[in-house]
Amino acid sequence: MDKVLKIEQAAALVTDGSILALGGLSMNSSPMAFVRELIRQGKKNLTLVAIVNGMAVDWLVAADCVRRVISGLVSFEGMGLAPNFRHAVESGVVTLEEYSEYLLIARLRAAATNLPFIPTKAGLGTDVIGLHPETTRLETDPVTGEAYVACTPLPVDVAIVHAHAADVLGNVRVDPKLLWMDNEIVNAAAKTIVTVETIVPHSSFIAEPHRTTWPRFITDAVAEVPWGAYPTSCFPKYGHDKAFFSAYSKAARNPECFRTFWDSRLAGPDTHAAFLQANGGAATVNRIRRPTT
Amino acid sequence: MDKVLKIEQAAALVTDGSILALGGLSMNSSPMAFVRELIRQGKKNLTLVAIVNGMAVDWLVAADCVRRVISGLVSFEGMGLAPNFRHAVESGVVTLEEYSEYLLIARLRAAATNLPFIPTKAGLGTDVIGLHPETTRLETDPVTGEAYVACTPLPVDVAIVHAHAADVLGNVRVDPKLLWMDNEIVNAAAKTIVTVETIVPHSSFIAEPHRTTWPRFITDAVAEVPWGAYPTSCFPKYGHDKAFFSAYSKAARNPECFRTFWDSRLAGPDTHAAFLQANGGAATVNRIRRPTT
Amino acid sequence: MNMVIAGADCTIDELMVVTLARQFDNSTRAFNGAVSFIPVCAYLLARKTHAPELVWAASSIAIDADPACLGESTLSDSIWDGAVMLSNSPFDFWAWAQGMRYNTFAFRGAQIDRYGNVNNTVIGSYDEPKVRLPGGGGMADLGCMIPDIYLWSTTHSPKIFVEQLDFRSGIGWGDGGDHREKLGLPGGRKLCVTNLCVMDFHPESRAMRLKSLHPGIILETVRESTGFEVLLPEGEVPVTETPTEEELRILREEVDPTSMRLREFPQAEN
Amino acid sequence: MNMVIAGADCTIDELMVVTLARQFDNSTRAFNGAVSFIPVCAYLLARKTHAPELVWAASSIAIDADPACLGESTLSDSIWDGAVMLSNSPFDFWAWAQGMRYNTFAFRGAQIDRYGNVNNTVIGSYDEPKVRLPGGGGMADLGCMIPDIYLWSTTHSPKIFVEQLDFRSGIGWGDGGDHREKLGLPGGRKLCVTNLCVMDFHPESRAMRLKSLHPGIILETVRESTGFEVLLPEGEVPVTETPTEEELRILREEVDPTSMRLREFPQAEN
Repeated sequence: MDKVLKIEQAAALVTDGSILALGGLSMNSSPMAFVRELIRQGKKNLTLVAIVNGMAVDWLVAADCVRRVISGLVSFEGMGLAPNFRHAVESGVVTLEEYSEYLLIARLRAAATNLPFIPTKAGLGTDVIGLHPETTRLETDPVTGEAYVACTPLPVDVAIVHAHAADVLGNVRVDPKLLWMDNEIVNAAAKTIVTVETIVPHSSFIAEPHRTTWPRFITDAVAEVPWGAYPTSCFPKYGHDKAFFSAYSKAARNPECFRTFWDSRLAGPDTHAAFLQANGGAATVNRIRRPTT
Repeated sequence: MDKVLKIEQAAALVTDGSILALGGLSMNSSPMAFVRELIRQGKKNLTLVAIVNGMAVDWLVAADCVRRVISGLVSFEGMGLAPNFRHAVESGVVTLEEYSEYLLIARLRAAATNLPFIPTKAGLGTDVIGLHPETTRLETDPVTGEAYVACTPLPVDVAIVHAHAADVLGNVRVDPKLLWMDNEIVNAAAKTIVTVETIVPHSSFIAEPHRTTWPRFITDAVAEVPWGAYPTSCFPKYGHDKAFFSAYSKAARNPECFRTFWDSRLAGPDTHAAFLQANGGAATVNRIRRPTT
Repeated sequence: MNMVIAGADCTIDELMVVTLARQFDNSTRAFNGAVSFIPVCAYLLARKTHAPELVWAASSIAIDADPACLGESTLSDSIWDGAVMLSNSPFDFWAWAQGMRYNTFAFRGAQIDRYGNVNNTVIGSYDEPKVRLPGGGGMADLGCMIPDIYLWSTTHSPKIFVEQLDFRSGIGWGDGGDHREKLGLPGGRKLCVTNLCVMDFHPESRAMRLKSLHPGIILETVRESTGFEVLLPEGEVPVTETPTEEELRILREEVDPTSMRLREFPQAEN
Repeated sequence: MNMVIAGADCTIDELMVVTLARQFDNSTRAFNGAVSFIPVCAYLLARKTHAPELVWAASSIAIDADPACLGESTLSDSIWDGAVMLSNSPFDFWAWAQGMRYNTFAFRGAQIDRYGNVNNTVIGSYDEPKVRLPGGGGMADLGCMIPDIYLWSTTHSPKIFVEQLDFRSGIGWGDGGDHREKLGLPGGRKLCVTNLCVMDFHPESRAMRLKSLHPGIILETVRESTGFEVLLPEGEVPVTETPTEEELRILREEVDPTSMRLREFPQAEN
């Protein structure tokens, strides 16, 4: 079965109110082109699952697509807080369901493996487990008396991840290997949509079957979007675009500036290629491209 | 730190009475050269952890090195039962502590992650969990009422695995990637000894860091033994030697035949190279070598 | 080689493979363990006939493998050629099994009871066994995780189909009825294909029920070869549908040209 | 650039890096998270001076990385050059963290209390925060898993070193005394290095205790800059040992020639 869709078609598979898990970690490998398309299609009331994230969450919150964010951390690292996310949580427009990184991983694994809970020592003695005592339950092992946290399943409707290559059947390769936590959300998700830098012949998977990351039965749809993680990185092809992060943060200090930035450099352009063009085009691509070694 | 030892030195690190976990699965990738050296050194009272195994366990049992076997399955697949293992368990000379494959994985993961238990639905409704109610405890989730099995930690003193390449520092590569469950025993073990087909320059790890399987801090000792998994396979370099399995099973039907086989073709030869020679040498190697594609 | 079945132009191994293959469709996502030539042939045959999208992970490792012929072990790389992915046993496989990304598996057993529970652990008492068998391996695990499980046996006899297992290595329908459901386990045994007949399970009691007799086999033979009372379907017992010429051709020429599947039959031992 | 410390021939960032680096030895197996230039410099410096076998996983991913200079993010591939292994975040990293294969980590925090507990979640009340901070990320996890954890702060002030955290994102010594032990957690906070001083923890109460004052810093300044009462060591408070010329040369020329570590200091913002 040919699973290749245009990104507009793939984004249309996401229905309002879905629980959507976003791949990548912090400034690395987020499915930004897909996120932009969700914004352009005006999705509403999404719940985002984003273990450690920044720009993707901030965009979706800014566009009013989001009701709830389930996360362990949202920031632009050394470049500061994620401004729209911060204000939306502070003002109560968006509900933050907050866990630590590993508590989220454990909840996703419980969902992925059909277990009532996964135990961990993560979170013991902190205020984090008290935030959600029903989903991160403090328990005691009856035999050893050891304390542990029982993390209940976090089911995901759709996982969106960005990868390097896929064939038309939906076999996917993260090149050179999967480093981030995308497997955790993919395994927990009812559906998985993958955006890739390039569609390659099926034969290239047969030639190097040890390098395949997800087989076709994990993947529900594939969309080809070169530079599709921009402005986050896609190691080893390109790094994140620091200039975009800076300009975005600066614009966010003033609503009018942000509106202009949003229309001209973010949500306005009607394709991902046009979006890249609006952010410097070839010059930007050359700046973020990693040297091949 | 240079971690390269001769296989005799590496085997000397295993003390009598240790809990020893053997890598590989069934007829694939067992550390047979190392096992043969343990036999030659006359180890005693070992506890073997072998998730799914055959020949390695049978050898060690035949040599009277073993007091207890912790396993999910020991056989020669379609070539029949493991004869010495079978008789030693039937006669009570060796204690079998039996689990299913996943119950063992869960116990190893509990040890590897310092948790009082790992939950699973594996084993529910079978007689397997009743065999060891203290280590595979039947429990009920207090919230959902779901039954689960709580698998307690299975600590391992030494894990022995066979891989394709290592550098002198103990960085290890399984080529083209780790397929079997060696990671489970390595993560649960206090010490890990790796036998490899070849020692390669450190620079080859830096050239392809995504292909490294274990970093140096996982590895305690490395010994170079080409064809070190023989007569089991080492994909993709060579397959298992069906002729050896057949001859071994046939010899085991008669104690005298087995003694001759043992002395001449198994425990007698004083090096792994001599062992290969005693089993056909170059002709055997050519028969089991996989075609390179 | 097995004897040709009168009126079917095929041998019993071929009839078993084809019967099993017809159970699968494009939603089947299967894998296999050791000494599983019959189901491996069935997955490949289904994929080459009516279910081109069927997923089969050779040895639970090599996804979409397409070997030119089968090797002597179904748990080794001899059947991995042409795979699209070599997947990792603990992380990929067990996550996908628990998550029902894989939904189909097939078991044999040294003993099978009326509810499709299986024993591969001991004959006799556990502590003083008459025969110490290999052990259940993943039987106890997969029986709890995979919803669609098939049974097969190449030697339908009262020694295998027993009233009472000596040890329950893997759960089928458990004690019958809603036992699996009460344990929170998905699915259950679907079908049992033997060298004599095909059996399914009664939808309520979950006891084994004759579904069809292979050509030339009479009910009495099944009864005598089964250690428990086999339920009968309503009306006349049908004869197992025989393979088409095309199915036989593909099985013989493309799936298993070296007839490795005969290794599962006593007379083929060498 | 930071001002040169009188009598030490180095700047405060250099003193902090060197002080931290001297804590590590060949048994240190460390990794780092976001915005962690000071500890990253310290791991590299230790490896290039007295602890050649120290393990450092850049961004928790790139083991034994040896970058020619540091990039602008410590959580990206800009510091992965020369790595011997790119390890997988969920399987490798979290298994090794829980198994104490990694034993060393360093935290900053928007707030730190006397027991070395940290807050990076909110300032103000959780439900109606004055400032919504990024979130604890792995703080709650690693504080429970990794035995040797170091704290650092480039801006020692009463706003950071507080009497009471607004939220405990990560556990240090918890409520003090044997709280960690009672929770079954390994190790605990080792040391806190700031721009004013070095503090350790009292072996029984586990409260923060002054260990040394940086050159030119007086006790009163530390007291005024700390929101809780800092315990004092017995006898006179020593002055923090200053870097050797060789340490400074290696830090400046080999570890961080582009001075990315200054990004952690307010005046270095650009």
